[in-house]
Amino acid sequence: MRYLAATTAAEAAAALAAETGLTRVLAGGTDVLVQLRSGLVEPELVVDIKKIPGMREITAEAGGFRIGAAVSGAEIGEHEALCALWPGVTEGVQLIGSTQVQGRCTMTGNLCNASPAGDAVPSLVAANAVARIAGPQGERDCPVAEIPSGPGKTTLKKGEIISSIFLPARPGRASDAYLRFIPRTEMDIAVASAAVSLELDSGGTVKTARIALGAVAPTVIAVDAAAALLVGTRLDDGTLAKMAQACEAVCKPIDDKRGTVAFRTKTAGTLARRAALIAYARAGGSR
Amino acid sequence: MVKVLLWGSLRQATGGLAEVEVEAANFKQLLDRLAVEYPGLKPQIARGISLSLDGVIYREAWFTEIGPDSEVVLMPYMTGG
Amino acid sequence: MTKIHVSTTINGDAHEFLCAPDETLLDVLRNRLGLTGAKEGCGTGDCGACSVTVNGRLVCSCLVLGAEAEGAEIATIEGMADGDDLHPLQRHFIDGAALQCGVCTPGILVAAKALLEKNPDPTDEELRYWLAGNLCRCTGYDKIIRAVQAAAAEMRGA
Amino acid sequence: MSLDEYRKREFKQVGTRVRRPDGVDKVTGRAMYGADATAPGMLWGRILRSPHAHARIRSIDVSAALALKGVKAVVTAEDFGVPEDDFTRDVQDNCMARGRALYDGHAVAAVAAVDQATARAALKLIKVDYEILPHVTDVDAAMQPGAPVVQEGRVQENVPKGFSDNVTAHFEFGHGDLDAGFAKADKIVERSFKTAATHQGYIEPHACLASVTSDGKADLWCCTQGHFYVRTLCAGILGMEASQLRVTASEIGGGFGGKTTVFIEPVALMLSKKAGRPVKLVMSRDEVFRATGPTVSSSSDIKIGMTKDGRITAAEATLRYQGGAFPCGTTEFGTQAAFAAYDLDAVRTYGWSVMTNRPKEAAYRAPGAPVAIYAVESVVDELCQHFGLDPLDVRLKNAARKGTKSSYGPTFPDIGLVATLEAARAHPHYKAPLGPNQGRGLSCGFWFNFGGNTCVSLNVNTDGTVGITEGNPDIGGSRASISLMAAEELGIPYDNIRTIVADTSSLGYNDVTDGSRVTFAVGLATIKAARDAVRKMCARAAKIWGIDEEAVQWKDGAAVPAGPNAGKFPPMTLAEIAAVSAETGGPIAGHYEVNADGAGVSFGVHLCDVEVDRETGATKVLRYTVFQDAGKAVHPDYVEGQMQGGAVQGIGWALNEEYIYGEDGRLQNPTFLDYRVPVASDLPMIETVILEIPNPGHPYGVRGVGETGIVPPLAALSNAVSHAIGLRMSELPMSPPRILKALGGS
Repeated sequence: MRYLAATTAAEAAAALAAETGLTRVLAGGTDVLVQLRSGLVEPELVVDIKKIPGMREITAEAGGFRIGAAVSGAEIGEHEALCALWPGVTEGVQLIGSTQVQGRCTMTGNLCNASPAGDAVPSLVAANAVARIAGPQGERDCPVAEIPSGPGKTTLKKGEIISSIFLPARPGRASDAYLRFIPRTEMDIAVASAAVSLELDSGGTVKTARIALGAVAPTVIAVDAAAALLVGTRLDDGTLAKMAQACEAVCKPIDDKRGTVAFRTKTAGTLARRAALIAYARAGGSR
Repeated sequence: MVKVLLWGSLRQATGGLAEVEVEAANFKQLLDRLAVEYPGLKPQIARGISLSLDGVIYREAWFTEIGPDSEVVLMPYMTGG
Repeated sequence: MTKIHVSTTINGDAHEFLCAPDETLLDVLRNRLGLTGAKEGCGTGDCGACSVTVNGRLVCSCLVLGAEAEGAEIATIEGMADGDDLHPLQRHFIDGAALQCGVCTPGILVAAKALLEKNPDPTDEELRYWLAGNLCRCTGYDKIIRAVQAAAAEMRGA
Repeated sequence: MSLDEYRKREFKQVGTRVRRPDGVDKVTGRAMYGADATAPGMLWGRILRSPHAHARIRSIDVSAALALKGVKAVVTAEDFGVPEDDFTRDVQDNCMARGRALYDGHAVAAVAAVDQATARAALKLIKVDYEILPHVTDVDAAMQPGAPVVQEGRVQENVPKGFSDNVTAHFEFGHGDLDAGFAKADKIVERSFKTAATHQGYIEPHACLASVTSDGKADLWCCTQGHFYVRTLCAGILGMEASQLRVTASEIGGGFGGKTTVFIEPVALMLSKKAGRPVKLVMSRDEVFRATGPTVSSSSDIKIGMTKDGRITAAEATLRYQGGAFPCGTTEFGTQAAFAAYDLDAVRTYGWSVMTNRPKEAAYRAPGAPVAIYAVESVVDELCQHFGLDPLDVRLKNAARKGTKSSYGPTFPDIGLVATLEAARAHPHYKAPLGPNQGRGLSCGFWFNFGGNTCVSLNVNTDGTVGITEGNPDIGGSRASISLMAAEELGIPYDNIRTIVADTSSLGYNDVTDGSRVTFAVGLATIKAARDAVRKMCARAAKIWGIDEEAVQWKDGAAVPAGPNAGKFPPMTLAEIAAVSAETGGPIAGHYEVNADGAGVSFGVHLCDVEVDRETGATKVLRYTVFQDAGKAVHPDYVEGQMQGGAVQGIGWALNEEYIYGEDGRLQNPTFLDYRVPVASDLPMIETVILEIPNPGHPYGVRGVGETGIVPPLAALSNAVSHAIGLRMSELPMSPPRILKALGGS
């Protein structure tokens, strides 16, 4: 294995493109090092992107924020303006691993690890976040929702790395929330998760809604049918129950050591309902 | 003679008796007599037997004295975590 | 594998070492530098026994490559006491019997110190969540929580 | 040996909360654990493990590994002999598979190389030709005739016909007429239970450093609960003389029973012997889960009859334990312990030991008792619920006490159960109000405790300080307790004493640190060694004063004339006697060797409040209180620590910890990520109430406290959850999917 601490995105992309063997991009390393340790993954080249300018920065842009690919969860949690604008996204990132893992893990890494259970991903999908990708052919932007293509797989092409993720501006009465279920209170992988992003009108009625579920399908999934049910409502119990059912209807989870199909399905609906209420309250709604 | 209470699954070695009497003044003599009079007990004696004497458990002390009126109960050899 | 030369600062002292590209900071500390205070309990970031700080940030050293230490400031349990003067956390851990076997203790002390530097007056709940990545199998955490709070109170001058 | 009668006394130092002697080392990172030692020219060992649950090993080709630059030795089962006795052979076969891999993770070969990377690379070059065999991992399935047989020829004479050869032993305990008893009952509850296997979960993986020299001498440094026993096992396996193998116990990063045997030590010794260099062998966490320690999993049927006023009329339990791929040494204890808390006229327990294709079970804190008592205490709770009776009243009404014929045979001497139950009833926790979806559970717990082989030396230094040499790894502060007892006996300050754990060449045989024995047995031996030293110091003073030895006695750390007739001499302190020891006959030391008995059984009661989220099945522990009889708490901090630690391990067992096997017989969750031990944020404070009902078998009244604490949480939690959700739970762990399913929510 070779280790390269790239100093520009172009250098990183070129090195990754040129390597014929297995490669890994190292940002926080909280997934990559576990893979190395397991012995199941033996990359020829690991490219550390933390020394690339901008990778560790959060910058305001067009009323939203651009978050460098190597910004750690802890750094995101300490950014008050970002947390105020996208509380669901930032709480999702901050649920990854322990305090120690927070010191290193990144939102982009969580996305590129492409686990359907990644805690950062549902909120990003619900937020319509956009990834900026650097590659051998230059830069391109891509909705976060289109990055994962299956467990452990992404749509990124050889040599491409995500350099940042952009979270757009929000109107006044808008917010989001993320909830996951784990058997303990910390240190687990989500058994099911839900992110809800809402915009309200001045009267507190839902104007737009996005819902994304984690750990219930091969990738994080946006549930537009469920979200549509919320629009035009003030989240009355009947609406929430229907929304939860709509969420359950699209779940296609697996049975494994972390949870059963039935449990994941039921819990995804429960979490979506609870997350919707939190997002609604955060957006200034009152039922 | 000492009355010795056996645990249930040892009864098969004593013709169904849950309590047997042997001549013994200490634990060693007790085990030796049991092995002679009830040879079916030998495998368990080899695996290990502890002794409860008047409610106090002795793991292996051969020369623990046993009085004629003592309560003697056999137990599987004790270990722990 | 060609080894990498790394210059770093550990507990305030300059260090240089050679390490393999895939070698973790934990292995470097323990096997190359003789700093065995950080322990490997899992090697996958799930137990916190290898906690150190890198540039002031609490991390699991098993999830950091040695090569990444280039130019960094690292603090380990070995640097926590000032000579013979134990850090208040260390004293309160002894006085409050907050350790039994002690193998998780270095990681917990490093983690607790990082918390108190950020939040000198944590609630029990904040403290428990902060330390959730530090497994202790002996104590049930009760005396650990009490000892950290006692140290925090002393450090606040309360 | 006659028992050391307890005598009531006022303690000056015992019972105080002194600083432990290893504290500074442990808070500064200086303490040396198993993986922290190095040696000149040291190699790194690594073990190749079976990926199959059950497979015949047709051949192992190590030639490519041996040819790799930097590889210095490869070891397989062929390097070892075949021990004659079953016990040693099982231990050896568990360390290195002979002919057949019996479980996922079973060691099949090992290498020693110049560095870890080379050792890892070498393992990949070893070619093992496996013939995969059918496997079985479930206890009930393994008992059925026709189940894949894990090992042939292991069935004991006590097993009735009609079962699979996996059933290796059968036990029956109890007394009285069950039919008559059940006929008197107003209500009989029969219920079956299942519990998953759990792991001791110590944070320090097994690690050792072995050095065998060409003249046949060997040194072994390892983390273990009992280095003398490690010596016995390793010497037996390697065909060495005990005198040539010196084992030194490192500081130990937790054991809980799991470090009472060997897993890697014989392999490291063999690698070192073949390579001619020291070899360090450290397990990964994955190896720890796959190849060491787990406790039994169980399945059980409980039947208890009760009158409407709460008297138990008859009780019966059938307990089936699987202990992995070798005959299990846990069944008999659980089978004896099941009804220990009750005074019963008619009781019967049946135990079955079963082999499966899982790792060989190792002891785990009160082995066998937690799962048996979980099932019993659940049914007692259900009966209390049925009659609307207070569960503490019912337990008091049926409590075992002095004179009770125990369910396992002996008549109890002084025991602390009633006092413990009364303490629980008087505690504010028991009367505290509960909110919606909350429930309170309680359970009794029991463990036998024992003493065992113990050898202690106590050296009086010429400057008036004292060094104690003992042979039991200190797993939770025992050096502090031992120094305290010596300080009490000698009448000198605690700080003037230092207790160390010596290597196997320094003392006679010491049993493993297990059975909650150390504070009891090593404490007893230390007190006796101190008395031996005191007798010698009195003799020196007598010589100096020119009076008879009998005319001198020891008081407050000094020799004094026994009475006015002995003469008028000022007290001569320990330091003063020590200072002139060279002039009065040479060094002064006390010794004591004993196979200690009379440990005294231990009872505890746990109270627990939980809240269940009915939509997700998640359980939150709100409040937890432990009541336990310690006999005498020598160092109360560490007694509380045992109670708290045991409780939390039990909480983990009850709620989330479990070995999960796939259809392929492979362990699915060999990580701390998915083997879910409780984390700090899962728990409330664990309140403790120490009771002190002196053990008549110890001079200070000490009882072991280490194990009982893990017994009650399983049922306390299960009863609390059952009350909170209004449904009886009967399977552990009560993971959220299981609770939600019971609630019909999924």
